[in-house]
Amino acid sequence: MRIPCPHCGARDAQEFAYRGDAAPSRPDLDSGQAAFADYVYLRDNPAGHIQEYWHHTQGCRAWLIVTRDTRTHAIFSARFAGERGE
Amino acid sequence: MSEFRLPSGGAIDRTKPLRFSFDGVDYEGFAGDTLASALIANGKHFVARSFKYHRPRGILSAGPEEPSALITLAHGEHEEPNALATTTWLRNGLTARSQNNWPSLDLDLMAINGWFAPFFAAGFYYKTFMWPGALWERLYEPLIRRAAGLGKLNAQPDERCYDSAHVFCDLLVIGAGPAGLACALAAARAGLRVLLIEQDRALGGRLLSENHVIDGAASATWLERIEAELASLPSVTILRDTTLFAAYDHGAFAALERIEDGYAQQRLWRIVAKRTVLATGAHERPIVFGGNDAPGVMLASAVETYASRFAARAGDAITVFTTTDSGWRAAQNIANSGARIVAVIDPRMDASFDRAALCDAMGAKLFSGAHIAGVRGKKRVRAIDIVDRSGSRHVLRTDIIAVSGGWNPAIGIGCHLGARPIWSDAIHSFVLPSDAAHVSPIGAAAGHFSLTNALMDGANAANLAAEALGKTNTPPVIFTADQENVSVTPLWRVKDSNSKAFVDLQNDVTDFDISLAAREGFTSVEHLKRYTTLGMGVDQGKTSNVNGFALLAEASGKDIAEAGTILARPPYAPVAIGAFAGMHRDEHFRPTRFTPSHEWAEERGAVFVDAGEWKRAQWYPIEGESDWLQSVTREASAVRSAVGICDVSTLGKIEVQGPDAGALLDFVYVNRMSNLQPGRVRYGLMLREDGFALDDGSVARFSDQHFFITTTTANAARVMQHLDFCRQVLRPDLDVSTASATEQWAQYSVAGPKSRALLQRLLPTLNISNAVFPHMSALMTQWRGIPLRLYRLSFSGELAYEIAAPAHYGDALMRALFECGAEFGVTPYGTEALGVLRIEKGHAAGNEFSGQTTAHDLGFGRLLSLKRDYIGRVMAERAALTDPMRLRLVGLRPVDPQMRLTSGAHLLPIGAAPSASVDDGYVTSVAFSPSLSHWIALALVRNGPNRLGERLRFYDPVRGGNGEVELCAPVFVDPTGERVRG
Amino acid sequence: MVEPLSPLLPVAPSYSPTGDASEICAETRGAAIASLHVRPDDISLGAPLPAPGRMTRGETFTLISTGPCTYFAVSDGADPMFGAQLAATAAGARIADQSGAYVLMRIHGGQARAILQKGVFIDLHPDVFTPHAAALTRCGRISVVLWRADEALEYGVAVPRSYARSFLDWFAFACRAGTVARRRDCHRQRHL
Amino acid sequence: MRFSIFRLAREALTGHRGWTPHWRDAAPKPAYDVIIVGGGGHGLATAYYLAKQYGVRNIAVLEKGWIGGGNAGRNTTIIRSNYLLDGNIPFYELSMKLWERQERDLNYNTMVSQRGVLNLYHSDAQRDAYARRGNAMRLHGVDAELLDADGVRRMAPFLNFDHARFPIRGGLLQRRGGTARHDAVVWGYARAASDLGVDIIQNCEVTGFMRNANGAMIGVETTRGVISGKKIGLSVAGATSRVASYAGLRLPIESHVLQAFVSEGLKPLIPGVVTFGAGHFYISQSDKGGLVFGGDIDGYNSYAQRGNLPVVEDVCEGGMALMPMIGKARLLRSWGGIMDMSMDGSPIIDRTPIDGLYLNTGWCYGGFKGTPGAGLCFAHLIARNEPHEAAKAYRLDRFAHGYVIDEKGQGAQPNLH
Repeated sequence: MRIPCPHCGARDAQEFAYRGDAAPSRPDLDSGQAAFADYVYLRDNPAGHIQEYWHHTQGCRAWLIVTRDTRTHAIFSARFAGERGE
Repeated sequence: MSEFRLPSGGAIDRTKPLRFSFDGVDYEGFAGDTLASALIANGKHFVARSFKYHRPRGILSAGPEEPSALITLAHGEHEEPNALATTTWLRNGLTARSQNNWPSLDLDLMAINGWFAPFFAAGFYYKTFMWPGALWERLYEPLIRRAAGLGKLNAQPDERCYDSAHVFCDLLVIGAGPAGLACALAAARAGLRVLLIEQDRALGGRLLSENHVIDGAASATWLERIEAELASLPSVTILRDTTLFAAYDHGAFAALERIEDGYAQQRLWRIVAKRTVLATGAHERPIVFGGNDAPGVMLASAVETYASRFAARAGDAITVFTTTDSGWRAAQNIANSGARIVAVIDPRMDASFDRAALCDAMGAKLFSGAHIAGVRGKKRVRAIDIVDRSGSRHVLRTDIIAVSGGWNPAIGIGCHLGARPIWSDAIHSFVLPSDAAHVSPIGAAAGHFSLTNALMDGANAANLAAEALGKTNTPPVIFTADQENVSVTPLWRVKDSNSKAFVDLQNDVTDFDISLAAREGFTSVEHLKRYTTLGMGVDQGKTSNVNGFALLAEASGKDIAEAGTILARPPYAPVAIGAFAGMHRDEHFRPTRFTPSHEWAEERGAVFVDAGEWKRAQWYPIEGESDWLQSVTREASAVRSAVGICDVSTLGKIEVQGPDAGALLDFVYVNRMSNLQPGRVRYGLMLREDGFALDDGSVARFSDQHFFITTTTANAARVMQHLDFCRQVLRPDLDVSTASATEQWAQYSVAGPKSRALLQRLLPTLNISNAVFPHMSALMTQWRGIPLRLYRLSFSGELAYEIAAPAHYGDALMRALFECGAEFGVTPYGTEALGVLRIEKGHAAGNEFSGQTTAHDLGFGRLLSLKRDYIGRVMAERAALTDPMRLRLVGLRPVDPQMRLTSGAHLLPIGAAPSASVDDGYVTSVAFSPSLSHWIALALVRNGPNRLGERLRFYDPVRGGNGEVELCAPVFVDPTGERVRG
Repeated sequence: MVEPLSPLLPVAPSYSPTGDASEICAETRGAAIASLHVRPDDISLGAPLPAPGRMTRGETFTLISTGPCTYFAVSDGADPMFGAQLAATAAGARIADQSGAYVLMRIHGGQARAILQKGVFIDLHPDVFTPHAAALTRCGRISVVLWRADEALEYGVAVPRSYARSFLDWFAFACRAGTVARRRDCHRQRHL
Repeated sequence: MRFSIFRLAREALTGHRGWTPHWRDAAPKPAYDVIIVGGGGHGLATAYYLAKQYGVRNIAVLEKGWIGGGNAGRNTTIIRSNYLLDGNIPFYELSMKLWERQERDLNYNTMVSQRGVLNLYHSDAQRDAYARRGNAMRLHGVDAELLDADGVRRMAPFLNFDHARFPIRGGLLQRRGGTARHDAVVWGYARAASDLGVDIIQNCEVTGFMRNANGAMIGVETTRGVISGKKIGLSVAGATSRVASYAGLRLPIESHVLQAFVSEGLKPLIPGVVTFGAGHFYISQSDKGGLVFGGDIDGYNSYAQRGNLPVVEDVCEGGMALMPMIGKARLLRSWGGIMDMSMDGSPIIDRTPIDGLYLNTGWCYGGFKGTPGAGLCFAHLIARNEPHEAAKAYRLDRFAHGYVIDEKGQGAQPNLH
């Protein structure tokens, strides 16, 4: 598997650490336990396109959001997870 | 010269004779031979016994699809089982043995299985051996296991060396037959970086055994020309003796190169290609008829290859049994190379060419519309029973049956990413669907069997690739070749066979087994495969699957397209497990990390322990000490009484810088860090987002915008990743940066009542008095011109410091510390003493931070800030995580001071019968306390902190431990913490 | 003044498969390294900031791109206070001295690329990994910073100090296991 | 028809003409009392126990392809009950006891072979962790022995004791652990269930659910038409999230691919099951002679039933580090199964918020060894509408409330379990 790192170029997936679905966003402190439980434990787990976190651990150390098809592993895009391109 | 060696011709080097032995008999062959061709040249066909019935087996093919000729190669005491005679190049002194027989190949008593063949029908073992149950492991299974298996692997470590390498290319061409060569050449001319991979040692594929005219020249001449040009092009890499065995995601592939003369015997290639062409050709398929497994029954193309490429006659009187036009071409070629064809049997009534004339030319009998109903001869074909078009039977003496039942495109690689093959009525076999996007099949692999089509496909594929990659400046290449007939009329099985007819020769699957499986409801191809083991041998059904599925379709009344086929899975051909490991074995399984003081510790005679990839000094035995406990106790006592030094460089270290550094740390630690004063240090606890404890460490603040944090050795990488995530993903609003400093700083703990005096000796001008540099302080200074960092913090409960220098000066610093400490009786201590000291102080460490414990469990509940958001805050507040009845940290002391405690023991109410229902917790860490002169422990106990003083049963049945312990506060030394502030 | 210690001293400061100096992986002593976090809008460092995957030369040091807004500064001299001084000159940049964290190696000789390509899964073809190219990647199982300083097919490698011995182990194995060039038409792999 | 050696002998002499299909390939009826979605080992076992133990007669098992085509046929066939936590041990021990009588229960030789499962340890900390586990097992009445290095050497002299990066210090042994023939387990349950009247319907994919006004389940929509059913049990590892989404459920699972491998057939070499403690590698040898081995999941979400090279290398490195003799053995075939990786590494057998919809998922790699137990407990849950005693910890709401069963202590990060 080759992950197209926006900073380093296409690299073998071995250089990366995987975190999973990037769709859930961390709730505010006051949104309560239920909201956090959803965030921490529940996943759409789609069979198809997913946006997911990869960390270029053995490269530029950037967290990426990669768009990939979980049925074919085809990758459509990869961008920096941080808004400021960091 | 060997009896069956043709006087002339072939690609063997007759000037280089090679000696080899098979089953102890010596033979001679030539350079360029395979073991199979050399055996055939010596008239040796019976080389193996079959898997189940131990029937005599010969050599069916001339390539990697071989199901029968599996042998064991011996290199001294090291043996390689299940090698294919057909792909093993002959070496001088090569020693091969037959396998799966006892006592010998010729007289195999296991052949008795053959007599019980009716009993051993497909799936028989699911229906018996069930009673009595106890006999399965003791009797039935051992018998089955001994009978099963092919070769024997001895317990010697694999001594071979496996290399590995990476390679990138624009166009990967798999297979160097006519199609692959045409494609590689055209692509290279167009300026592409081409990687051409061929499993054979020679390029050319079928051209190595056949004669054609290409671009007006003899195919052999054309082949030389192409090879020369490819070799001259720097943008082309050719890997011979290399099998591409797997396709992976995003243009990645894996191939295995066999190396004859290298330090390494094999090399694993990891390949990344922009485009890939599948030019793997096709495998000829046998015909299913009675006795079709006897030595002497061979694929027509194989007999042809042995005759023309290896100048080896398969036999004296060869019969060709073909349902294909290619079978006829093979017959002519065999005859032309000097072997004798006695008959051609073609079930088809007619063909597009004059078969009678061809037979006359060969001096062979023609049996049109006929078939073979039986074979006479067990260990070698002696004669055959022919049923002619009128139904009358003839017996014909013959010693070789050259069979051609059609061609199966070699599309395995094309299925590795999930593309399901589809049936083609045009070629009566399976081809790749168009959605097998990662490879483009060409030539025979695409079911285009004529040479002209193969060459055309090659050139076209190259042009497409060039266009796709923006190299369109060169004119397309065109090759032309002679026309040939390629029609096939399959005969899936001979119905009136008079003996067992085999579909899968390696696993002894017969046409009967397949109809039986269908009768028992195993009508999906996957069920058939699993129930009969069809195609599950080392050949992976290359010669058997299509016949098998055709017979299943017949038996279950479907058509083949509907019955379908299985998905080939990697590897395309078996690959030595060692090849995947490469150098990462034995001591090199994983890298080894050394601390900056490693050499120094070695000089001190330290015993080292693995901490992840790190080697850490565990203890430093001295003269006269007989066991580790003695050394560890001495080291720990030295710290309590004087001063000791321990290398803690393996701690994770991270520089956190920027205006929002404090804010980031407030977000990742449960306790606030932003209000930490510069020059001060604070203990910090991190949670996972699910509220459980993640890691702990110290946080030092050097300036307004500069923090420095440590993590445990085990969690260094995970915490760094966690910080990156919090910084980049969760809080991109914060202006802060992190840099790992784990490798940068050699860090030593200097602990004990005399530690200040020692450091003062090292840094005379620095004021580190208690007033100026109290507990939990940090400073930056210099020592002999190098940067130095000093922290006052304690893991041992003693007056203690951690001193850090850049790693390349770590050795010098360690030596200097010991010079300065000599007069204070400074003692090096290792990780064991470190553990003893922290357990005496009740500090939670790895055993307590198990990932299953919460801040409350570990006694850190009070740290949890209620004022702000931080990772894990909300989930940590759940009742289940704060329930006092959870297992929580306490200390243990044995009621009998002589008793030794062990970690992992459980704790039960005294007097209760041992059972999970009364389990009260377990011991996490133990130590022999030098201060108390008895064993102590930390434990996680149900509602522990509220049960101090209670006694529990210490229960360690797996180690025979048993006794009584008393629950106590997890601080055994200096509970008020005076020393640390002294 | 204190003497720095090479972590390779116990094994060998360098490895040469052929025994002569033509094929070699040798430690480059006497350089200082610092990691920098610099925003494009921050003040310059006396050397132009390299683009991703590139390196640039300043007056006294080389800058290597290591990630978004992060760089390595590799100085020509071995000043123990390099990091601190850099911090003084480049206000706004966040700097951590890493001189102790890495061992610098130079891999050169006819097989340098072929040997290195066995370990790294990035394309080292001279037209792809061009002069002044740099990459953070893994070699064998070890994270490294890899660069090509000039036209020559030789490479600079920064290896985390604690891994230096294992890296040399890997290099020695890669050499011993035979370079990828053996038979007649395979040696062209170097130009692939 | 009863299987026995006598029957086999009789058939052998009469050309095996008397054998009939092992199970009926049924066509869907309009309605069933219970519909089990998923014709894998778990689904078929559930149907069998529903019919056998709980007297439910009108049962359908719906399989989208061919039975046993999912993880039941894509695993390393290991059976064991050497777990650490109270939530898990009773369940896996129940399952182990069912394995031990499976052949007689099913009259089908599933080749349950108790040749032992040996987990190696390589450090003091690992030894103590295994002691904690072994003691927990003993407290639950499960057999466990802690071996030192010599004990291991006596059992498996072929291991790498002398040149190891992480030397073997000993192991935790469960002698009752072992392997079983995975396909036979599927066919055995199918045959036994079929004989009890269960309809096994292949090539029948569920495409939606039918619910009444109160939202309760009343049936399923399938590629072979609408089938109504009072109770519907999902046992569709690898497709759970997708099928559950038809009912609007989001679950605490991710789908990950786990590769497994088999070597060419070899004469007996490895006695039982051995697992490496310093890397991801476990191995056993099948009765056919193939070395069956595996390691870690690939680590990224996938439904592709195939993995990539790095894990193959990682597994083989583990194998070579542990038993350098296997270097010459050839890897013959690899395959990938889609694991329902739960957020704490432990399974879920529970009701759902929807009336009449029951859930069996989250098996991570534990699915095969859990087959009989999951079948029995899921059957109990569906029949009685309350959890089986041995599976009462496998609640769906344990995540939200924090009662996780986290054997590895990795937290809500499925690819680390």
